[in-house]
Amino acid sequence: MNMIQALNSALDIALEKDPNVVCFGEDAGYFGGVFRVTAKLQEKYGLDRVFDTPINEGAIAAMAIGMAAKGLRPVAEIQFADYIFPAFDQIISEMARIRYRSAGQFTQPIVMRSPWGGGIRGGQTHSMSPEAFFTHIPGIKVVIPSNPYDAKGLLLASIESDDPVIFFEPKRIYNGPFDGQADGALSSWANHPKGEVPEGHYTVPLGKAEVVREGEAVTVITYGTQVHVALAAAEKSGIDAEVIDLKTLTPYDIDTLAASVNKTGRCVIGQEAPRTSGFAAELSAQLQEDCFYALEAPIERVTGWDTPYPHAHEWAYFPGQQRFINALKKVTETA
Amino acid sequence: MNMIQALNSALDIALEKDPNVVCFGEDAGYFGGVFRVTAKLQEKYGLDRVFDTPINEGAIAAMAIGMAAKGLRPVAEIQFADYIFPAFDQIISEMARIRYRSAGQFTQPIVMRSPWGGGIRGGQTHSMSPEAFFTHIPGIKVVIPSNPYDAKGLLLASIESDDPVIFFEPKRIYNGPFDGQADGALSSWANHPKGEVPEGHYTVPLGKAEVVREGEAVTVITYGTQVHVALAAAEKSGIDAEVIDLKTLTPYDIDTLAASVNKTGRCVIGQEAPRTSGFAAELSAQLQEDCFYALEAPIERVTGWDTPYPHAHEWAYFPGQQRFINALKKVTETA
Amino acid sequence: MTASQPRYRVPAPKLRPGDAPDFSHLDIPAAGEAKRPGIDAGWAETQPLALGLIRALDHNHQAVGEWDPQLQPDVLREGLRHMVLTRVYDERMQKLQRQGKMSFYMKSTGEEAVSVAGAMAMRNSDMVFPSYRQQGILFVRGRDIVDMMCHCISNSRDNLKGRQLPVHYTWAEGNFFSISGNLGTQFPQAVGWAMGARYKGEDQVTASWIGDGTTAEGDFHSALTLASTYQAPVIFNVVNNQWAISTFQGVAAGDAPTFALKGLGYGLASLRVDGNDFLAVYAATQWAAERARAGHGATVIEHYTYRAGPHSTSDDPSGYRPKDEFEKWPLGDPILRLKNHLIGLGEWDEERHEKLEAALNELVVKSYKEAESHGTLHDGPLSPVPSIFEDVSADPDWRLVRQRQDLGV
Amino acid sequence: MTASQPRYRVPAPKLRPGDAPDFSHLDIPAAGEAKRPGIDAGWAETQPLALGLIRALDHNHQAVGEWDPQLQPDVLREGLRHMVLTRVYDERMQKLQRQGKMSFYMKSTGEEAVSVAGAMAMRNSDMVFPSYRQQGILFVRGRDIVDMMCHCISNSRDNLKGRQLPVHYTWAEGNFFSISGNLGTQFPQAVGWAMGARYKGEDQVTASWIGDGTTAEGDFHSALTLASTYQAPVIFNVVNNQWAISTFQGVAAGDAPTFALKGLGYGLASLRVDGNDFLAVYAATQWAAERARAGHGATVIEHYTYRAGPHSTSDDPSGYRPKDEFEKWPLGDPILRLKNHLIGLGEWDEERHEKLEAALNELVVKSYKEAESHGTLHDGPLSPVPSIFEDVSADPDWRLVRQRQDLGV
Ligand SMILES: Cc1ncc(C[n+]2csc(CCOP(=O)(O)OP(=O)(O)O)c2C)c(N)n1
Ligand SMILES: Cc1ncc(C[n+]2csc(CCOP(=O)(O)OP(=O)(O)O)c2C)c(N)n1
Ligand SMILES: [Mg+2]
Ligand SMILES: [Mg+2]
Repeated sequence: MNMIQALNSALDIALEKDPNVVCFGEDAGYFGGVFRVTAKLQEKYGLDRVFDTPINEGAIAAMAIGMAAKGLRPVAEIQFADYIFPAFDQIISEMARIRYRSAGQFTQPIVMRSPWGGGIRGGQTHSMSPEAFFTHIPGIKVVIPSNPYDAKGLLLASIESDDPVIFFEPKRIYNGPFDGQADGALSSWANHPKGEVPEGHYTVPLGKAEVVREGEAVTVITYGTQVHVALAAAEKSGIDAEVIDLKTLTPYDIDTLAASVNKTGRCVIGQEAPRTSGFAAELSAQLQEDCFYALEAPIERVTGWDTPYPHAHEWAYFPGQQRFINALKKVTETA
Repeated sequence: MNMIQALNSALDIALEKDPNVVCFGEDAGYFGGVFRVTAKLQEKYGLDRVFDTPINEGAIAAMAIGMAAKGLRPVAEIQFADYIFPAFDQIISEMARIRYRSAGQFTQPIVMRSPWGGGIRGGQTHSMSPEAFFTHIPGIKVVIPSNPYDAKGLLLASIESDDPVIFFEPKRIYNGPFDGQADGALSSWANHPKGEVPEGHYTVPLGKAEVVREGEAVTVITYGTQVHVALAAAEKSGIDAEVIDLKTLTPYDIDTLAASVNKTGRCVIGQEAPRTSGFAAELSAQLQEDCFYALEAPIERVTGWDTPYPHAHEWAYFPGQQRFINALKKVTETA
Repeated sequence: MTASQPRYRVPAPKLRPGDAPDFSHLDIPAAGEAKRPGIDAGWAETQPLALGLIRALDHNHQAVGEWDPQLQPDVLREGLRHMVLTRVYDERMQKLQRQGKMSFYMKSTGEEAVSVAGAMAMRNSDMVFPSYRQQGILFVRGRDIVDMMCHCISNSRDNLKGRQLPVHYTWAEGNFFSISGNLGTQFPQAVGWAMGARYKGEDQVTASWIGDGTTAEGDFHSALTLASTYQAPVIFNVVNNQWAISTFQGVAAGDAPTFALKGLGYGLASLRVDGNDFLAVYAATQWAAERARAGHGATVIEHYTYRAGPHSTSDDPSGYRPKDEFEKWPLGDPILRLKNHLIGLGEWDEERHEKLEAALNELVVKSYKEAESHGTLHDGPLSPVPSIFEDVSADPDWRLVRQRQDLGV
Repeated sequence: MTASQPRYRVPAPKLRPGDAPDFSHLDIPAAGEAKRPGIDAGWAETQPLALGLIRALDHNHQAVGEWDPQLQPDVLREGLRHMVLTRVYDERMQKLQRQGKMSFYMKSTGEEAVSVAGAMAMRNSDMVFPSYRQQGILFVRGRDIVDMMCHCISNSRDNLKGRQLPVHYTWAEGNFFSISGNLGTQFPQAVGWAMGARYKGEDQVTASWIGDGTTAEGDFHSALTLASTYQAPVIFNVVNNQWAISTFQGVAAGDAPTFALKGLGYGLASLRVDGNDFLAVYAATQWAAERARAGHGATVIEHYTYRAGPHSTSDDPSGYRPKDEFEKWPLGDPILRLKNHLIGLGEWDEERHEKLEAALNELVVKSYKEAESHGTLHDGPLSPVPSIFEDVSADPDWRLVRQRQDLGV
């Protein structure tokens, strides 16, 4: 399966298994979503379980909040992550705090799904990676898969979670992995091990990272599209890098990260979002606290620039293989 | 002057000096704002230069955007920083990017002022420190003063800036400095050197931090209310700490910070906001990159918890002197 | 430069501090005039009601017209009791706040009919998403006063573990949602809840309350849009008490003659009612509840009232509006009006009223003594300190475990 | 579980792919019926217009009624030319996108009258905050076609330095604001601009355009609320082309019979016009512009039209609506209707029309050749790489200086 099919399969199973699951979003009903993630589900489960919403992301979040408090398990789609901000107040002020402020009398089992990230020539309003904002909100989990197998298992785990999850889907790799070479041939999930996705129900645990490439020289931590770029860069560089796919940003898997950094003594963290106050900053700050005495070089961040996402020069913004290779060289050559 | 008077004086001067300056916000007109920062200004400058708005923070931001594009210099008040989120989309998607996406054809000389931070028993919706969100937005400057003198000078500099500034005002210290001891006597700005504020026009430069206490043993970096807590902790601890008042968060004054950390080799960063992905993470990540070989101990973050801001147990959340002292001890005792 | 003719219109109230209150410019429709359409009426049929004013109690305190809900005397007495209790409670809590017993308080004085009659016209099994000025609902639904006070003084028995500002109640058992400090957010959430009730096959109706000033928030538009699209069984109450802290209603209303009119733009049935008329509020709410339960969708109800007290204990209205406006408010005091109606019916008298007030005062004083025995904000005991790390999510992750250790609790 | 009777109403269009187009359920008021009130009319006076449909061109293509703007033939020919050019340009750009010359494109086919007549009825000195489907405005205001194309193919002469998606034009000189990819945000911004114009003592009017689907966004409410409060000189155009990507207008409208009705809830004058009737759009816009300039405040104009093409080059409508609906659309094609009107007047003929089309086709082809000579997205030249670090703010701070070094440019 490609990632779209895997996500669709997860939603199909969740709708089948739990009558309280409902899916909605802009164009998510009859049409099945502009990326087809909810395709065929309205036909199968009915108008009131999979439906179109008015174009108002704040209303979508608020509707999910009310439904979840009542005992449903809404899975809401925001058409592009760039358009989640009209819902930001409902998410930070309400969804994230209702369990706390009601002392557990009301809970918020909600998943907000959204296509995320760049590399599709979408310009500044179809390319953003706004995950860092949500990692700063107590009460919210942030999940970002990097392949179809994880996408399905993490989405099912998120739907089954009793707390709100922001679930970002790297749209650049919906149809195939992407190593960051814009001019390279398009590859498909068909011939990728993580493209083998079981038909049935399974979950991938939240809060657990995965070492996707073992190595001794340096730890590379990243998530989403960048996992594939980092892997390619590791190969090309010839550096014995250990690559970790974070999968869940909050709460992040500190044990797996710290163990690796303590082993390698060097660390590179990748994110596509603008550099300042991106999630790589949190990981860097915490890892230098936990692994300070093991570190033999400064932790490097490979990130997008502190600019909006450009259109024509997308590839000058996108952190590609070369930028990872430069960082790998820098941290392994120093000291 | 106290900080309220200093801010009021800055607005008065800006309105007097530049006919394009307008001030508006909820209760900011006739009444002069719930914290009285715009007091008497409507009377003096007229209904159309200082006025009340409907209760819609997104509309306030959008109105400022349109006015600024037309050539005005709006200074908009958001009644509490906790209520800035309905304006988040207009700020991140529009205000921050209009210069960029129009290639400079339209600019956004806007100041969004807002009372910020806790320590006033305001509960989870009158206590937040949401600065980190805004530091992750390219095109936005974030400024947070810690005393009346800077408040006036920084506000005037912000109003005169040709780009959008988010200006957060630590409301806990509007009327006097606060050393973090909830039970301590209330002190006033009257007997504080930074409470001496010139009547006339002056600016404090954006992007410049200030060493407010010199020391050799460790660098403490913070902003707003926490500056006073950090200073008190330094005194109490007997540790020879250098304390830096950041003043501008983006762009932060890397030279001043790095110089100090290179000198002391140790660093503590304070923020009142929840820990994960707070602004202290960015500073820590960047400083360990720039000062790695000078560091003798991990950079420590003194922060709020990853919870909403509690009401009754506010002081168990608020990072007070003891938490700074613990951090100072920890970084100076290790290695 | 100095003040000049405003270059755009900035609405301002006619009267400011120092002026004598004057409401003579209002022309208020006579009680009993408004027609009561069927509960399946379309939006257009309700337009006269959205522009007019539904009133049942006339100037002689007689119930008149189609909107007289024809309630039994004991129901009226119950309503009177809840309203008096609400006022007594508010007065007491405000005093206690001034004495430093709690951090903050907000009265609903003058608006008691809005919450009490509204709640009584619904079923206790119906869901409410209130703002911070509908404590009357809790009395109608029989919440323990001691529990309410324990929340307000944030003590060891506060069911919210001291996490919320006073008056930001939550009471799931009573079908009373968690009150938010963020204005307007509850309005579209109420639609989601109402859809959830429908989804579960329940005939539960959901009501929410919002202030005149807050109708300007985007969430107001979200709520009415959702309700219109999905035909949700919701009652949208707009409490027009004419003030939003220091800002008069004209700043939110602009050129709209009423707030009820806004509902029509969404194709929703919309009513405007005398919010100080217990019978009118009851009848309008009953109409909207029946309509919602019958599957005809949502109703917007503007309650025209007046905020008699300060916005909150942090506010002093003498800085922005004339003194004693409430005394001059032509639609009077909801408690007095219902009291006089009952007296007119021969079902009540001054002596019984004094007795009632005395009894409720005593009840409130007694309740506070008990509440205080569970602690106060300043002297404690409070909910245990480690409880600040609970309920962030189902179980605390490693970050909160570490942070609790850092705090040493 | 399988599909069951929906438990709440979810609006759906009557017809889906495979169905034969059918608009027989619409009853469309005859041209010329609508009355034209004075420009100082209150909202209530406009209610019949918000619920009806302003039409000037009848079925014989004659101009009739009070809303006939009585334009000179040369003005009509100019309008025809702009509309034809808009369509020719759209067709060409869409083809070029399919050939990979640009990343994305959005046509305005079928909606040309909305932007062209709207712009012609305003002054070029008036400000516009368009959405991405009003390119017609640019032709009316005489923007160089080569410049428009250079933007769309993001080449070295793109005045936006390749930063924006195609069709997201900005042209300050032409009083044309920066088009946002975020829906609805421009609507309240337009009010701020309009207030700024008033503040500066100018008689400039500001207009914005928004889609039927986008009226659901909170920003729509923000805009109308601000305009009503401050009586701003704004024209709010709601382009009801009946589709929001795959979502039909009913999902945004709910029970509201028209989008114009929403404006009345704010006390704003509101009109509903046949958006494919050049004369009606012109007259309604002229009325609103005069009203705004005279200081009577804002107007909401719903343009009832039909999105003839796909939403964008990323969309295929055959997945959600019947084929050929546009051919069956009872209000026809705005270009054909104006053309036939001119022919009826004896001011135009088929031969001249063919000549016009040929000439404009040639112009577009020629212009594209020139545009391409300045580069294309794929083969370049583009704006220099370091330009991605410009205009983030007045001057780049140390972070961008470092980042540019990192990129090595
Ligand atoms: C989103 C948001 N913005 C601003 C505030 C600050 N605030 C609290 S109450 C209030 C006035 C509300 O007035 P209204 O809606 O009329 O309700 P009322 O207090 O009169 O019942 C304001 C501006 C807030 N709590 N939330
Ligand atoms: C805030 C936001 N949400 C969602 C989108 C994605 N989107 C782009 S166009 C569109 C449909 C808009 O429909 P309508 O408002 O009717 O305008 P039309 O395209 O018909 O002119 C959507 C949902 C967006 N661009 N911005
Ligand atoms: Mg009010
Ligand atoms: Mg549309």
